[in-house]
Amino acid sequence: MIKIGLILEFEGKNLFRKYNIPLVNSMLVTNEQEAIEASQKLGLPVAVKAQVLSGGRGKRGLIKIAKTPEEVVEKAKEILNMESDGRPVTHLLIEEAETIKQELFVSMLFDPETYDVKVLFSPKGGIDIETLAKEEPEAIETFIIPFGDRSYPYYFMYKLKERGIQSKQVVPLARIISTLVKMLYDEDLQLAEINPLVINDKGEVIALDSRVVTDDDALFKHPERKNYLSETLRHTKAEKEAEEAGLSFVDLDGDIGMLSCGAGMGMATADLIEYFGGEPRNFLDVGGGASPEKVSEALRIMMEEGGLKAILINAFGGITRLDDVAKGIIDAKEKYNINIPLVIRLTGTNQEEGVRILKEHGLKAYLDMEESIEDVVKESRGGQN
Amino acid sequence: MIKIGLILEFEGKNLFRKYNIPLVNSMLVTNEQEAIEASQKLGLPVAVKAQVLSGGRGKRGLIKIAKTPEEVVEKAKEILNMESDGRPVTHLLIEEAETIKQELFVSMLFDPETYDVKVLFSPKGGIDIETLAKEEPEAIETFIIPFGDRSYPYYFMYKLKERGIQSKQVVPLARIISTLVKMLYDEDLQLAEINPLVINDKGEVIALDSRVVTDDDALFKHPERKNYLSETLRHTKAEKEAEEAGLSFVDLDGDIGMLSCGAGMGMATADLIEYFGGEPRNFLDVGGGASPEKVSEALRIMMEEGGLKAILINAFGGITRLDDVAKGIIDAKEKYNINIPLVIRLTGTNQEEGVRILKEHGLKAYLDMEESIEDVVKESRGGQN
Amino acid sequence: MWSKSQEEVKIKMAVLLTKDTKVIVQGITGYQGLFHAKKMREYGTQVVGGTRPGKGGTEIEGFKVFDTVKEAMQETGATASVIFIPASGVKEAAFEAIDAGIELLVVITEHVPKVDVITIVEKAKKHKINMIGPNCPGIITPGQAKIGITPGNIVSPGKVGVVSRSGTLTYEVLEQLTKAGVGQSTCVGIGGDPYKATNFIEVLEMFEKDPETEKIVMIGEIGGSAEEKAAQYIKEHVTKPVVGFIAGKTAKKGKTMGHAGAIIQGNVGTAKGKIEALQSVGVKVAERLSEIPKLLES
Amino acid sequence: MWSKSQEEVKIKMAVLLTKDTKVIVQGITGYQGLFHAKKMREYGTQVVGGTRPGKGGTEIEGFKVFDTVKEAMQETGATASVIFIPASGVKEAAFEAIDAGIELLVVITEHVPKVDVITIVEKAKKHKINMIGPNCPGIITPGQAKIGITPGNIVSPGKVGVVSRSGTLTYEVLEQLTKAGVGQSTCVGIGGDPYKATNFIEVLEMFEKDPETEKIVMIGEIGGSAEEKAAQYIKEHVTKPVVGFIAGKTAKKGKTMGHAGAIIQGNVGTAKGKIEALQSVGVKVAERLSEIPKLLES
Repeated sequence: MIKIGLILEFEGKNLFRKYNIPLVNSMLVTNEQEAIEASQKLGLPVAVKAQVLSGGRGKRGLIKIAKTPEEVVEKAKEILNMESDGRPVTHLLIEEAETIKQELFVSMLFDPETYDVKVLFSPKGGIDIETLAKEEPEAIETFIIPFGDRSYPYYFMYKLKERGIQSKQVVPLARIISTLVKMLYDEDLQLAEINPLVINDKGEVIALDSRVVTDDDALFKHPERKNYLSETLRHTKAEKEAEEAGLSFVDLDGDIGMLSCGAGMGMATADLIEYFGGEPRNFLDVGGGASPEKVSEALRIMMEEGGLKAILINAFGGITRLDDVAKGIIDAKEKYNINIPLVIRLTGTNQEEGVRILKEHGLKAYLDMEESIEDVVKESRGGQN
Repeated sequence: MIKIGLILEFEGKNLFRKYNIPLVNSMLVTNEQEAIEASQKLGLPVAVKAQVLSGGRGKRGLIKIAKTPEEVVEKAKEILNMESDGRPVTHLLIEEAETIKQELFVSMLFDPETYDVKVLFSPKGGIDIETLAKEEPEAIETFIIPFGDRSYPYYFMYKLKERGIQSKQVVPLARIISTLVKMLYDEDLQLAEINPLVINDKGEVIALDSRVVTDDDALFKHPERKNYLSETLRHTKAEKEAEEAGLSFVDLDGDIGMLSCGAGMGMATADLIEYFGGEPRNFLDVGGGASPEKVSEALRIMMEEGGLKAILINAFGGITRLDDVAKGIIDAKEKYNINIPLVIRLTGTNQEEGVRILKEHGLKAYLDMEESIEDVVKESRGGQN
Repeated sequence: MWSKSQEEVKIKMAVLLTKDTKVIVQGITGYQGLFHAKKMREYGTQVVGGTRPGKGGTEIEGFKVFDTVKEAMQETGATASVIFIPASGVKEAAFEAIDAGIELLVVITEHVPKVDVITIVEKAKKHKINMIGPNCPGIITPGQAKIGITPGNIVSPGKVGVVSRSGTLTYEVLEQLTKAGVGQSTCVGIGGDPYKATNFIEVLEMFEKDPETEKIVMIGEIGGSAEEKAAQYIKEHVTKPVVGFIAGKTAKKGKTMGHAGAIIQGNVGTAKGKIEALQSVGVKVAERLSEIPKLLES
Repeated sequence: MWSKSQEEVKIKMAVLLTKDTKVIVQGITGYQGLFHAKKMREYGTQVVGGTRPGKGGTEIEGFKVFDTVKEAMQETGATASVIFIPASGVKEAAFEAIDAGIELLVVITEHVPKVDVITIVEKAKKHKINMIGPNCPGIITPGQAKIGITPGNIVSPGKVGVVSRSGTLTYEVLEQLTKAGVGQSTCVGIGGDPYKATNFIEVLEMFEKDPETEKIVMIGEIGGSAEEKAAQYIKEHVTKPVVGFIAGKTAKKGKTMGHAGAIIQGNVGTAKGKIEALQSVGVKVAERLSEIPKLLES
């Protein structure tokens, strides 16, 4: 299962461009030479913007303005030497610098409770929107669009005019907001946000940033997203491999490897490991209905990632067949060098067959979850309580 | 106003391909050499199909099967030497020949009375569908999909199964039909038709032809259609020029040029010309709200097309301003060599100003339509009744 | 004095257009929109303003300009709107007017995509508003008001209701009637597109019920089956005399829209078929437009 | 003997699932579909057939295969359907079942696009059908029948209603209850997706009204605000004792979905917040799953 979710600024802007949301010109570069060339084509001054997933780039020095060719080189170099989310910055967006008269904020998602589209809008945009939400909540307006209503710009024109936005800006603004609503549906987005959405010195309304969260479950409708740079940036090697194998990999800090089927069970297992005094190192969820190959691959990735003192396999078979899980374990044990304690717990669909397979290969299977967890915590401490 | 309407087989199939309607492989070629190369890539036997707008290609020898490379050259040559719709055949589609077990027919459009999508389906497709409709109307089924219903394949599965179509074919068939319904909306089609829709020897359902009528009024949503080959094939030079000028040009057989605003008025004018014993040569509709430039251009095109003994300009100004019409006439008279009688009739919006402008330039304007038509018919006979 | 049922009818007809109807123009700052806003005002129509998103609060040639239809309606009390907007913007403009609660919507614009037209008409039906068009000359109530582009100088008040599928041909008929001293109660140009909001039948029904209308003129043309359906309706529901005219008698047989078009529509659509259908239900059909006034007298 | 109002309630609960419910499997020829169709049949569920378009008229492992849901319902009298179809086909399959008039629809498939889920749920609501899922283990009525993937060997009939957002965790709870001798009336796995057809509140309402259910177990996890809303509902409407469990107490604070996500959802979503919300309305919250049977007794 490929996980993309949040995409990079330039990827979000490419989506915006497809829907004619107004943007300033920009170019993606990976080194100073390209940055200089881009700034020559775009014209100075330019903004040099790190393409990273975490927010607050301005504060963290990941966005800088360059007014001369020398500054372009200097700022590009500076930013390319920085890190974000534990990785070096590899891509910059060189963008025409805008003269900003006002910064606005717009963000929207499907409300999980009502399924309506919930649109947040504020005439006070910029970097501190979460602070604003706390300190001046009345500065943020909420518009509700009932599910399925393909909203038109005039709807938002009414709303915005009621909030005192000027005639001149109300038209492009309303068009941008209604376009974003359309994009939620047609592009399968979980979140579409522009902050800041700026009014420049010519009175034009322009999307200066993008924050777009895609729905990974809809990848089959948008296969081009598999090639997004954000996809490769997001993951460690193990996460990437897990993804390719259709697994979910969560990095933690301890020394017990955890393999389970289902996220809820995984969380409860982690809770119990901590309850019994252990520390989970990672959590590999093979999901429902995992094949032997998937289980084996999960164990390979876990071993390669290293840092483990013991592994717990906690499988409760619903859609998953425990004979498949057992076969996967045996396969991994034979192929990869699993030299640490392997604590296995199997209950559910085809449990007897699973236990039998393990037994044939000299492996014991717990039936009780707490017993198995107590055991793996003990093993992680070298067999001592 | 560009008029495309009905598009060529290969253009329709390109649309089908975008929606995954099953097709056999094919290549577009313009000479025998390309035809040979295409047949080598596709594998023999192939069908050699003239890309022309009129139907009944099989009967007219515009589709031929070639089993050997020699036959490919021969058939391609033959067809490229033929004519259709008064033009030489310039493009061929070379297509893998299919082994046909059964020919079906499906066609659909928005019903102008109810706005529902009306789907016609017959298990007896092939070239004689209009004959079938007359002689065996019960062989054609009609399915009605209420407007706005985005029909799903299962809907047509129910319908087709009720008509005794086998399980195996019912699935691809229902998928094709529901896809065509979707295309009517999303591609702004006025008609989507596949005849024959064939079941081949492997039991696969394949669209062997396409007949697609596009909505020219929706060109702004589908700008790529401006480059369709069908667009260039459809028109004479005069029609093409008229189109580019935003005019509607209709070729007739007589010797009186007719320029009017509005199709209904044009038809009624033609009726009256014939009533008074004249013969309209063509009919140029400048539409509503024509500018002076449009009127002038219309007269230029009409003169260039030639064959006229007199011209009637019958303008009733509603949205059209008659001063604009008058200015256009004067402009054309000054620029182009209009050496035949020009009978003008103006009534409606800004009539006085229009008449005044004509008078200033020595031109008379009728106010009564019948009088003007009687006059132009007389002029077309050299001034004699 | 009107009986109660006649009174109701009178109100219904008034829904379409009287001198008291307040009208706004969507697209009032455009070339056509402004030109015809002025023409409508000159004719006596209460054109109380118009819309042009982004120009709200300004004025143009004495017309107030609003950003949105809702604001225009709230500030002026308008109940009718006429759309003079390029085809690509018509769907949004019509949706806005319908959502804002307009009662009468006239769409003048031609070349609106057919799927858009159908979508608009379905929405108008759902909201039970009166919509005329697209691609139509609009409505004129002689001596009172006009919405649309029918020239004001060719009509005169009277008792003949005119309904027409053709634009310019309508003007011709109105002028011939006026010249012949035959006044008109209301003229509705329903538009020439195959898909449209109001067709012959709806207008025939209004004329039949309207006490101001004594006789009816109906202008059709080749293509489709609206005239044939109207004939059927006239047979069953219309007691007032109807005079008809069909344009396109000499038209070459056009290309059909493909097999489905031919099969669905059968042989309907020719001038001959339409004339026969109308004649068979007692409608007098004029061969030339100029015969219409005479046929109305007899 | 039941009073009348209890009788009505009994019927309502029976709508979900009894041994008499006839069930079809959409996607019955698939690996998972066939495997679980057999498991359901073994457990006693009346699995009367399934669908696989194109394979209508065949049989697989004793199950009749139909092309369409409508045919399957007509020929078998089925009123419930369970979907085992890849995510990309779920919307169409669910629409088909709803349009065919199914009364209970369970969607097991995970990773259904969110816009599709919302569209399906809206349609299900409009047609007033009971829908569970997607991405859920389904329903089991111990000793009678099951729809979905809950293992049959971990449940036993009794008086505790179980409702859970998590798949595998549900099984764990059921097994612990069964081992401890605590039988279950019905277990509904509502699924772990943020968007879903049935949430805690609807199931709590059923359990409150169901005479077979005396106590309730509710399994939640971090994220969203469904548990907080359920707490509010319990306070106002639930008189039966509720024992809760929340998974994810040690989870790192996840990345939010952006500012809107954070602002809209506020501080809800943490295990701590959920546990406190439940405790504040009298729900006993277990720290470990194994404590649940004991908490039910007290």
